[in-house]
Amino acid sequence: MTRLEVKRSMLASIVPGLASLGKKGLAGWLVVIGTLIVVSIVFMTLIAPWITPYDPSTRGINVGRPLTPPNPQFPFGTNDLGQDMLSRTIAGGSVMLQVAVLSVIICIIIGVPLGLFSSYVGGMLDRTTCLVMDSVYAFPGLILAIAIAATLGRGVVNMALSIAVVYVPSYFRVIRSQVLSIKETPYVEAAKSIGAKNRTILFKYILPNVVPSIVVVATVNFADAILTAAGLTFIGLGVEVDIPDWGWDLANGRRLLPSGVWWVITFPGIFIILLALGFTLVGEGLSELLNPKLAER
Amino acid sequence: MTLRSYVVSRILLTIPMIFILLTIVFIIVRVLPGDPVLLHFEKMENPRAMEEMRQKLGLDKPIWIQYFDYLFNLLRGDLGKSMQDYSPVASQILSAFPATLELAIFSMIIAVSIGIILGVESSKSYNKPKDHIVRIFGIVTYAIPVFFLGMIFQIVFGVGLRWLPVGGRIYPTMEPSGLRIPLSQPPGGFATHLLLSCVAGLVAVMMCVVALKIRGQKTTRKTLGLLVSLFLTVWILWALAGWRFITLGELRISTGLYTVDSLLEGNPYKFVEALRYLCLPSLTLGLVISGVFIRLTRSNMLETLRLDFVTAAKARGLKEITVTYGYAFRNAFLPILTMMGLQFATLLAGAVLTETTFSWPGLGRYIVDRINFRDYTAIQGAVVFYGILVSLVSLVVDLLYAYFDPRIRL
Amino acid sequence: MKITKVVFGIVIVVIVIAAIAGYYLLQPPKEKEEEKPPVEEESLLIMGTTDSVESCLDPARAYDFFGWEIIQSLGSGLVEYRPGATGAPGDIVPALATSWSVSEDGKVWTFNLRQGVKFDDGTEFNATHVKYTFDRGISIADEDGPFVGIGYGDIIENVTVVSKYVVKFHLKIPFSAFLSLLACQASYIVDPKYAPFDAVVEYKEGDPRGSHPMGLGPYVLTKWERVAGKDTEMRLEANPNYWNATGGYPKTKTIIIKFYADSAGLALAIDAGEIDIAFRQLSATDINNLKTKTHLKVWEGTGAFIQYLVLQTKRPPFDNPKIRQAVAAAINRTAIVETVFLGQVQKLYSMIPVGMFGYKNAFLKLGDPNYALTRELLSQLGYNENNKLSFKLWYETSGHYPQSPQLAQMLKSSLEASGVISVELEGRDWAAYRVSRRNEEMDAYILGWYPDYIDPDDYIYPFLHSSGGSWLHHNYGNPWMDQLIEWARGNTTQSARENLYGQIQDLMVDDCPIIPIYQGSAWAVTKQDVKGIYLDITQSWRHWLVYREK
Amino acid sequence: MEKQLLAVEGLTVEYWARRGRVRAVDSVSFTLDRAETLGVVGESGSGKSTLGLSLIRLIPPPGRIIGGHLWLEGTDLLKLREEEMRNVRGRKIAFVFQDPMTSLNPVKKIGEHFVELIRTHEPKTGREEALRRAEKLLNDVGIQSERINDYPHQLSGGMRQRVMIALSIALNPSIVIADEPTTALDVIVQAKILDLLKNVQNVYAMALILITHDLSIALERCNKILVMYAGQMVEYASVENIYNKPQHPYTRGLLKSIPNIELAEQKLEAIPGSPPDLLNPPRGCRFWPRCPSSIGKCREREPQPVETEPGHFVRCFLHEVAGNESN
Repeated sequence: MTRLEVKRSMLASIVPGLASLGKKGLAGWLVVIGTLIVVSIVFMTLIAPWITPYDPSTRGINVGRPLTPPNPQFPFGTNDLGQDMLSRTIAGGSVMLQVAVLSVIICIIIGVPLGLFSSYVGGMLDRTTCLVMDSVYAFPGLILAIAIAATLGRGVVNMALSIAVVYVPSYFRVIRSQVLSIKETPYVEAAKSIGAKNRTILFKYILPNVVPSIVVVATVNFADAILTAAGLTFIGLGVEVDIPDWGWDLANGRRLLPSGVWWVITFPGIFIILLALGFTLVGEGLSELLNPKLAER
Repeated sequence: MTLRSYVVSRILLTIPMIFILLTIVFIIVRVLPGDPVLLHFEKMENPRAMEEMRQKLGLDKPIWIQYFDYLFNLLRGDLGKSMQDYSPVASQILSAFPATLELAIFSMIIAVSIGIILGVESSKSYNKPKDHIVRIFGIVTYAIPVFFLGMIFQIVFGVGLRWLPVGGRIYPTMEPSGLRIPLSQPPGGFATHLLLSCVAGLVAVMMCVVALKIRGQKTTRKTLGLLVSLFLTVWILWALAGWRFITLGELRISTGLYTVDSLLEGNPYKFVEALRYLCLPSLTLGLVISGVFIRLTRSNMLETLRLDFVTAAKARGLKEITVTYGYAFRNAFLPILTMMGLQFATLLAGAVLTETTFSWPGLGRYIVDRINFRDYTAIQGAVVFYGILVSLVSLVVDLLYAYFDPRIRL
Repeated sequence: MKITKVVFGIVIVVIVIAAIAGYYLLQPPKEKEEEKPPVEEESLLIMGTTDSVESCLDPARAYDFFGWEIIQSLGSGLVEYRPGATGAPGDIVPALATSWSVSEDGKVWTFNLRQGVKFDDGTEFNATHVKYTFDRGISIADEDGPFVGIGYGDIIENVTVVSKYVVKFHLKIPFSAFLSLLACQASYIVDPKYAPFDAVVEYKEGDPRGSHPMGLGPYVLTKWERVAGKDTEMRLEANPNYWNATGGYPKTKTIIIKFYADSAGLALAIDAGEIDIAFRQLSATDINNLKTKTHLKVWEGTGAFIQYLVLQTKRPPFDNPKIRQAVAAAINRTAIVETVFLGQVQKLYSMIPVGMFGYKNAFLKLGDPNYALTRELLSQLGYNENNKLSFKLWYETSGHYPQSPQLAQMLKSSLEASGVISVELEGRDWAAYRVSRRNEEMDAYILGWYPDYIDPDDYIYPFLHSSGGSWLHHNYGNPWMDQLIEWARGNTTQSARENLYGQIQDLMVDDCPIIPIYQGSAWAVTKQDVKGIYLDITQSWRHWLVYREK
Repeated sequence: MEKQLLAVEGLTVEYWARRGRVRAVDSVSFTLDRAETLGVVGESGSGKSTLGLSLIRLIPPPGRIIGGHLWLEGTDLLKLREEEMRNVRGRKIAFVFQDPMTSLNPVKKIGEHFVELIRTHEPKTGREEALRRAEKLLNDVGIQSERINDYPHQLSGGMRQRVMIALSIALNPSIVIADEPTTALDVIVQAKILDLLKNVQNVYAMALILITHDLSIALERCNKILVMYAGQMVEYASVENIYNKPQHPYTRGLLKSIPNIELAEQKLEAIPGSPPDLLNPPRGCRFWPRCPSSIGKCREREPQPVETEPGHFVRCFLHEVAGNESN
């Protein structure tokens, strides 16, 4: 593969032309649908302050009668404090998204350079890093996240940090295996033979090749981060209760569900599932598109 | 590499892994927050009590001495003391662990069965509607938060249909400890019991059939079948003959796994009860994990189904089930086995949420309780326990891999 | 192949037959069951709760609702409240004492004890046990315990054994609620064999008997599983030595208590019929929902449970009573009662619950809410819309009190509606919450109170008296307040006490260290056939009266 | 007993790929007599392997047989239910695959393969008996019977192909289809395997369909030869006719590319160009772009097979005059 081809394949995988993707069968459709879901949820969350019919925070308490079932005035009903569930659902994604984005960024900042250098340099450093990463990787993710979140305390940044620690090894592993195989390809060998600097090889030859894998891992990681964040919130390690958050609404809705109040848990629940689903679909589709072994026979 | 040297090197590799893990946990819980005692108390308002706690927990020593104490204590099986009441964490963990283990084992069985059956079906009808439906099913179950699914099951099967209990491990009068009480009518209708015991029996038989199919050996087939029927007959006869002596009082604990203990006691009624209580939690957890196995089985099956020996087997007119399971699946099985080891960790993590949802008194609930108590030494102990457990499971899985793969076996 | 098929066929048939046969055989034979004694005698009730014993089951330290609930079943006091008590003088009935008299000045009480009563281990009960109990409690003086909280040492001078079955209490003050005090669980008699004089009895793993010092109650504790401060299972079984065993008590032989992680789990379990009784904590929505179920019965108690907001008076911002009043004026009780508790509780303007003598709606004069007053008070201190009074409001998150997170959000919302207050919420699990309270790290925190004894004193002394209120760690002390309280509790004339309590409540509004919010009651949900539930003013759950109707 | 064993009529196989349909086998017809050897010759991608697999209805999806008949002893195999077809495979028609390295189940012992095969088709046979038969079969193909307890990876490629042959003859089928049975093997082993095939064919009196890209092998060992190009049969005749009077330009090209020891001076000629993309086959005759003797109408119409003399079929306009030009 020449560098140009690499770039082209990168473009094809990262910037999915929706129409052309649709022709690539199920995998393409997965990416298209997943992207649509994610983009619309992110967009909804971003413009939430302007589109929520009522204040989703504690200032919006008692805008309606508590526990009103969905009706024209409150399409998603109200919760036990008379807050409009539609507004809370629209605004409630911000915590999850912030946590997810932040944790993915942290993961990339730590995991990618670590993976690149460790595997490129090799030797003792690589072996040690590998062992450490494998140890963390084998660990039950949520439990480690719980332990870290418990020591750090509540809040968005702390949640993101504790999730990031858990997922750094996934990046490391993927990048490492990629680098090891790319290192042996003829064009890297060729670059070495004409005396290219290590830095050049690393950033101009190897990095562009691992980007697609990073994208796949990151999308899958998004879904995991969201589910882990929901789990942390469920056991009380989320953000404070007065911030509108799907995680808290889910935990609160769980309390109300036995009383037949299905709408408080359902709508935020659907959105968490949708968001996680969106990312999973994109990840699944991308990995299949980038791994053409099974794409078409 | 011979099997022996592989085993030895794999075991030796586990030691540094556990060591690194212990260090990471120590850093996260002890070093990063600075002073867990300070964290426990939030503010420096009660220096006397804090000093007392430091002394009792040995946290007044320099950090590196604490580290060596921690490692040394671990060697003796000491996971530290609880900040709450200075009780030993290890014994608490060991008493809570069987519940989690039982849940994990059953969830794993459910997840793997669903994953394998659906994954194989999906791969056989590659790119057809059935395949798409299965794949989407796998993705959706993966995206559902455990507690959301659990709650829906509780509402539907517990409150709505009243088929299955929504919380706990066994009917309260059967909860084990040292004493017996007279029985009142336990819950559950005739249909449920009949259904469940039949299903349990069928599952056992099916498992034997599949095992034999995979091994495909004639002599063992006969003996195994006879063994199974012998075991079941003996168990049932024993239970029936001794039913008058069976107490439906407390379960005698020998392993802590209620299903196993009830069998050891020869008490089918308790076994059914334990199964009933296991149903919803393990189904919830199993479903959520199953997505991974579906995906894995499917992709591995797609690869093996294209291999020559599968076509060759078909060309020899072997039965489809033999080709699918004895040929394609048996060769796709090893990566799945590895994944089982890795997913065991995910499963333990998912169990934290499941246990809270179903009031299941296991390690997950213990760790959540400890967090609420800000009991950092106990959290550390529990996390270390999880870490060692996971390392050992992956060791066992790797050894099993070596055992199952004839190419490594020699 | 064929043989295997046959073998498997046999196995399946055997399983099916065995399942059917096993089911019929294992069902207790119908005829035999009718020969058994009546169900009340042989019965079992399963109770579910989200509670947990807080520290231990020793009356010298235990001071939590659930601990007292269990203590009440394991032990007995000299006197007790009649089931269905309303707080009237005739409600106190003999228990271990059969009769009593009081001296003219109200300072010496003489009790004649019931004879022939035995502890569960067979030790005969006599007057020395009474003396031992009170001497022990007062001398241990556990700082978190009721002996300090209620101030036994300030009330009781000493206890003397007159004869084997006569005991005399000499009081420091003519304490008007003394009989009530003796009926509370802190005054339950302990067995010296299990209760060392100078140490509190703590939970001992695998030794339920050694984990509590009682032994005169309707039940014995046969199982108490607890993992590092959280109960996992408890079992009570009838005590054959109970002094009222001949009267047919306890009505239910065995009571198993199951512990649920949260109110949702509890509500599901009672709805699914897995437990017979659900008691504490179910949320208001659960109650409303369960009321509609025909297979369940919802029991509402008399409202003597109160919740209130405590302010840390030792440091800014709440070292200034003006600020405390400003906060009090910004609380919208209507919204709390109607929204958070769906009208199941009532607004409270005093520490003394409505309906008890001495009650005065003192806090109403600060408004409900009166934001104008809040703004005015705060503007005097330089707070306004741009420079808001900001503080952290703490609440517990583990379901120790009903709907704490909702209450906290509602309080935040109503305080912030004043426009000059900004509130940050901070939730803690109950265990951590208590630690935080003890460490005095919280500026404003929500707590609740169940009565120890039925007297206004129990709602005043533990909160506003400088020594009685030390458990709250709010550092409030006003000598004049102390004086008023001591006069009120040491007076036996009803009208004089009423007058004094009026003054106390007015002074409380002026100082405003604690802001009452609402008063509610305990709710229980049971299956339809569960009878004998009395949720009276004592708020206590009497296990021994509950039974399943045939 | 009828002489004719198998008659294939107009067998057509299509692959339904996402980008369109590919006709991998286009109305191929031939017959096979008992104990006869038919060689199917063609370049890779000519559809010869697909033809082989379609004879036992094992085309991998998305391929499917869309037309024709497969008469085996008077039964049309294409009309059988899948379960009946399964009984045909292995018992009536056996298959030897190209790559012996991957054709055996790596997790099963050699003996297990035999036991499975025999007991599937003859359920009454005991395990021990099946193993005994396996040992004998292995002996027949020149493998020591102790090898029965080995795993496939313990055997060399040639040995594995012997095992495959032993497996194929285990149930004494009437036809063995060998798809490039020697391509993956060393040259020395190749001849031995082919000899072995010939040998067992004689001993067991089977018909053999030998699929190969090597015309010389086919000429050496077959009675009849079917030459395929781009999914179509281009020539079908007896060995003598193919060798002595090849009629299709493609066959002639193939013959010219065979090295011949006797003719030391021979100039080897390769056929120029490469086979067409079956997704867009050329209009008209599929061979014309490479054909040295193509004429005008080759580009216009597709030629149909004609019988130039009894048993000699060719698909070329050059020979249409000789046959009936009715279509």
